[in-house]
Amino acid sequence: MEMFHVFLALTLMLSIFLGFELISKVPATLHTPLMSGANAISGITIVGALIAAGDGSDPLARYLGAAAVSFATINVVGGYLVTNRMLSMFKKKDTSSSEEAA
Amino acid sequence: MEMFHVFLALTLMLSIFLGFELISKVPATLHTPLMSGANAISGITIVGALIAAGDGSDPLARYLGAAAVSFATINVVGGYLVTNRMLSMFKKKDTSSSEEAA
Amino acid sequence: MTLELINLFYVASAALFIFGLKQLSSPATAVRGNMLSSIAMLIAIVATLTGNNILPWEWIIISIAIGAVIGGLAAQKVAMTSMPEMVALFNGSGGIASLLVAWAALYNVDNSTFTDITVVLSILIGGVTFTGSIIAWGKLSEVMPSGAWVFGLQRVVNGAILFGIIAVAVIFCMDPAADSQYLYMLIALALLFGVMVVAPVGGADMPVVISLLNSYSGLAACAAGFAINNNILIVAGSMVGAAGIILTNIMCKAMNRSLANVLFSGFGAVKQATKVEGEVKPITADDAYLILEAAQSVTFVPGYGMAVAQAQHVVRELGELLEKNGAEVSYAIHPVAGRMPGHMNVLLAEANVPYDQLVEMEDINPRIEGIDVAVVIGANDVVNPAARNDENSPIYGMPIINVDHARTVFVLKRSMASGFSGVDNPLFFGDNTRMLFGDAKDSIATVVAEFKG
Amino acid sequence: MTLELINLFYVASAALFIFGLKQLSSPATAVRGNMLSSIAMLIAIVATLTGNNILPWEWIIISIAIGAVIGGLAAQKVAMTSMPEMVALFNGSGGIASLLVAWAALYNVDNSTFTDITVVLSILIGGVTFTGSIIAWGKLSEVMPSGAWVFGLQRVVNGAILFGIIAVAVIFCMDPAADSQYLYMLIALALLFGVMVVAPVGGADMPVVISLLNSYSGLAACAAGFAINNNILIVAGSMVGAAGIILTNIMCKAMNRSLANVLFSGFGAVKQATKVEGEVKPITADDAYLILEAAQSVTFVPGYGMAVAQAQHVVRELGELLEKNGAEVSYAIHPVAGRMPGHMNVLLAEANVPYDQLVEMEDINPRIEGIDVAVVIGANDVVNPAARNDENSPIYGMPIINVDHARTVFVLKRSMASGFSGVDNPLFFGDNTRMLFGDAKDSIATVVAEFKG
Ligand SMILES: NC(=O)c1ccc[n+]([C@@H]2O[C@H](COP(=O)([O-])OP(=O)(O)OC[C@H]3O[C@@H](n4cnc5c(N)ncnc54)[C@H](OP(=O)(O)O)[C@@H]3O)[C@@H](O)[C@H]2O)c1
Ligand SMILES: NC(=O)c1ccc[n+]([C@@H]2O[C@H](COP(=O)([O-])OP(=O)(O)OC[C@H]3O[C@@H](n4cnc5c(N)ncnc54)[C@H](OP(=O)(O)O)[C@@H]3O)[C@@H](O)[C@H]2O)c1
Repeated sequence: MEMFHVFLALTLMLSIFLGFELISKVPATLHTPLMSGANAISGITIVGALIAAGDGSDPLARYLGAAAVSFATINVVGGYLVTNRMLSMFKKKDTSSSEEAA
Repeated sequence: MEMFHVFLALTLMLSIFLGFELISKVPATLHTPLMSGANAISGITIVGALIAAGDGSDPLARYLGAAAVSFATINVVGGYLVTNRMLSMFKKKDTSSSEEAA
Repeated sequence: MTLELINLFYVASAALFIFGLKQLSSPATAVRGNMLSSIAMLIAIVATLTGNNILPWEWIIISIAIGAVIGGLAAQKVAMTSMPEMVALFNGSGGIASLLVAWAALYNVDNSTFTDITVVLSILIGGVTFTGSIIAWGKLSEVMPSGAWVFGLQRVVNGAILFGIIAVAVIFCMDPAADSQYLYMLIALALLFGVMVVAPVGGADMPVVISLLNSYSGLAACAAGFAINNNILIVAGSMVGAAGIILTNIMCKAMNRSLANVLFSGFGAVKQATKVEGEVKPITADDAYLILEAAQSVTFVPGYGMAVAQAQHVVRELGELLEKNGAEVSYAIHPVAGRMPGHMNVLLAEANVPYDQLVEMEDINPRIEGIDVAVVIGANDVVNPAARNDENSPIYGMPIINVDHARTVFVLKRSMASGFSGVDNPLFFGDNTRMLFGDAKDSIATVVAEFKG
Repeated sequence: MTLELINLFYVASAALFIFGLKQLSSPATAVRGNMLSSIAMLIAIVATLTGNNILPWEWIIISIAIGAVIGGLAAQKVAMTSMPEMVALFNGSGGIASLLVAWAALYNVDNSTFTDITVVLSILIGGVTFTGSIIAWGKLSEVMPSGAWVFGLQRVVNGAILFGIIAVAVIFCMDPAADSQYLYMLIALALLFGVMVVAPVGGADMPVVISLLNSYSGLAACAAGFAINNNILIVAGSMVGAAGIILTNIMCKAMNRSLANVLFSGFGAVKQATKVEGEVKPITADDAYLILEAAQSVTFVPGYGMAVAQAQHVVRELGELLEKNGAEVSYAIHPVAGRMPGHMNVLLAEANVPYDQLVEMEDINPRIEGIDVAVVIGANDVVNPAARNDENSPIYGMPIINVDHARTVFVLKRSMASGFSGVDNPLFFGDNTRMLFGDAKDSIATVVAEFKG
């Protein structure tokens, strides 16, 4: 075990606690967008894909990395867009709410 | 700037956010014990005192360190004890509450 | 950029992710929160791209383009009613991405045992998440049979797979190599295990599984972060992990079941509720109109049936007509109405119902006695009084919306069929209950037509 | 232990600190939370002691013994009414400890510029915290004159000091050495600045300053953490920093003043409230007893005067007698009643008043019309209706407990003197107000005696 592994562990510990505090404040109304938003954030592996595939010398590592980039991008792009689409639908009373009526 | 400075910055950032989330949940009833509890926790400099004074070769560093240890210990011991004393006074209805009556 | 500078940008990115999540705590700021979160992601990606050892540029552009097109199309095309399936698929793609990252990380020369262990973890979690999510998606979208897939030696087989995973993982860690046969075995076993774990869960319990897999996709990212010593993966992954676990927990609590019970046992088959008998009083849409017309306060209680009927738009229309007619209108939302947390809220938001008209279960129940008409739209389990009264009921103890305490209850559904839990509903036989049979959208549309004259 | 292992223990310690703070969110678990926090501290200290480069053992034992004796005695002897002073002193000792740590860190050979900057920060924050806290303690305990210390060229002088600090800091960082004369100048200037910043604040505003210094003592620990590359100092220091800032904020909000206003301007001197006139209706303790005896619901509203009179024990006794007599008794606590946040809660807890009888301002106000008698015990500003009605009042906009809306109000105080803010109180002239003059403890003791026989 090296020192930066300890740092990573500390980061993990703090992030988990912080995650729980933050997410438990999200109201029930927003739980579905929260799920798709979480999908988007889990696309952060794209960063890992760019690095891991670049570090290796082997061509297979590149194929793997490229595939990982694609998959992670699906999450990032799809996740943020669909979350945004959902969230934009949430409106307060008395905003212009009657145009879209069928 | 070295890599572990970045790690320290990350730790700081996460801890500050976490601190705000945690402390803002402390109810008004406990604000005085919170202050003395914070005093106790700020005694964590004792760790710094032990290390910083040990690292140096100069005797002055030792005097400084020893003084710092004393001051920080005041906070640790005094802070936790007085907080405990205060918190133990907080009782719910219907626990044995009438012995101490003057 | 130097590695230090890149990591400093990661710190900024992490802070933005956190701000973004903070703003998700209110519908008024949530859009901005999502925006901030996406900027955080952009910063992390751009900072990474400035590093030296990355994929060749052409590769990056092509792979990102592929992913962006798929993700973008999916996000635009998906119907709000199919969000559960979509989330399932996204979980899967997050999982496989982490698996691939960890695999690729093996090609780095200077791996320690610690790294190898995290690589194995990442492959396992990622693999299970991937196939598990696909099965969950299949069951939800009914591409696959949605029943629980149970067979005799299930426990034995699963135990064997688990044992195999551990054994292969240990052997691999002792002599790790990117082209080790044990690696391939490990990947295959992880993928298989994902199938085996999700298959025995009935399609109806999929939402809980999906939320759990949501959490796993975050944990997989965390593990990948350890494998390649990357902080931002750990921070962001933990947030996703926490989100999934909290939602799983909320669902289990609202169904009054343990997670183990959801994962390891079929539902309803075992327990037997007290048989319900009595007289059902149907009502026509015309008569329902007359009663609604006279009502001072109306609360709508939507459930899964509203999603099936796609009735949210006519419901909103009826709500507006009732308000114009002088009634007080609210929408009472049960935490597990529908098929995923917040399902009803999204549908109603889609139909332009303002979110301040939505009322949570805890807030409506204390004042439900004062409500003239509670209109139950395709909800069933979440308004089943047996959960309150019948100790023998499998859903006993599940908190419900007490519509039976309102002055009058209309129940809109197509038949006397039971809901998701397969349990009979004594509400339908209540004195103050009127059944309005038929597709919810049609029924409400008829009432709306009457109102309009 | 290796450095890695020590740091792993720090991670465990940090997690325990966090758990401890989480449990502070309810009085029921708070004792355990404080315990956990102290275990976290112990783990951090013991882990550090296993490192190689630490102080010689004899030194450690002696210095810890000295600190422990002082801290232990202080904790046992302090009266609950003197908690503000105690917290001020602890802030000071935390600040000086961080200053000394940073100073000692300069004797390490391999310091980078980054480290030097953090050393300077730690010295500055620690120094200001130290002398600032001593002044705050002096003013609160009235060892020093508690008025605002103002003189003509104050701004100029303070500006000059600040400029001096920056200049010396820059020069020092360019050629840092543990025995540099610039270091000594820096320390001296920091100590001086602490005095200069706190001296102009009136004794009455000290609680805000103390809370702010509480925050600074945490920030000083953070800065020391950066100076010696230590994570646990950063984590724990941030928590303390957050606590202080949140409490400062709460106080400012509850007083409807900005932090800048508290720090940079005397209070009350400038603005002029509408003059209050009217008839004061005094009452004797005997008559008060008759009214209380007939009351169905009584709420006590304690303020700073209860702390001065040390009346909490007789108040609790009266409360119990009223309950036996069939009345509903509650204690309404304003967020800034007394002289520090939560001050009244601690005093009442000391007198064994159960915490579930304490009611917050937001909860009592909506139902205060239904209260028969509101007994104001040495509170003044926090029940001043001018804050609600009189736009010219310096405390206009400060949220108050609306005792004037209760059926009858008793105000227990020694004279017609104004409270902390120096503002007249129209409540004393209200139709339903009766003034019970005299020391609060004596007055209540008389009523209690009547009740007993
Ligand atoms: N939301 C979540 O996160 C979540 C997660 C996991 C599990 N669950 C479970 O899902 C259930 C949700 O309860 P719920 O009350 O919303 O739904 P439900 O109990 O599944 O009942 C839905 C009802 O809608 C009716 N329906 C279906 N299509 C319809 C249509 N076109 N028009 C009118 N009615 C229609 C059905 O009756 P007919 O067939 O007679 O029309 C059915 O009884 C709970 O048991 C909950 O535990 C929810
Ligand atoms: N709690 C905090 O955190 C905090 C922080 C900073 C500032 N403050 C400020 O402090 C003030 C607190 O308001 P408050 O209503 O609690 O107190 P207050 O406005 O300071 O009034 C206290 C009253 O108690 C009376 N008193 C003093 N000794 C007494 C005795 N022995 N027996 C009976 N009465 C006695 C005094 O009148 P007599 O002299 O006529 O007896 C005085 O009017 C607010 O202005 C607040 O903004 C509070």
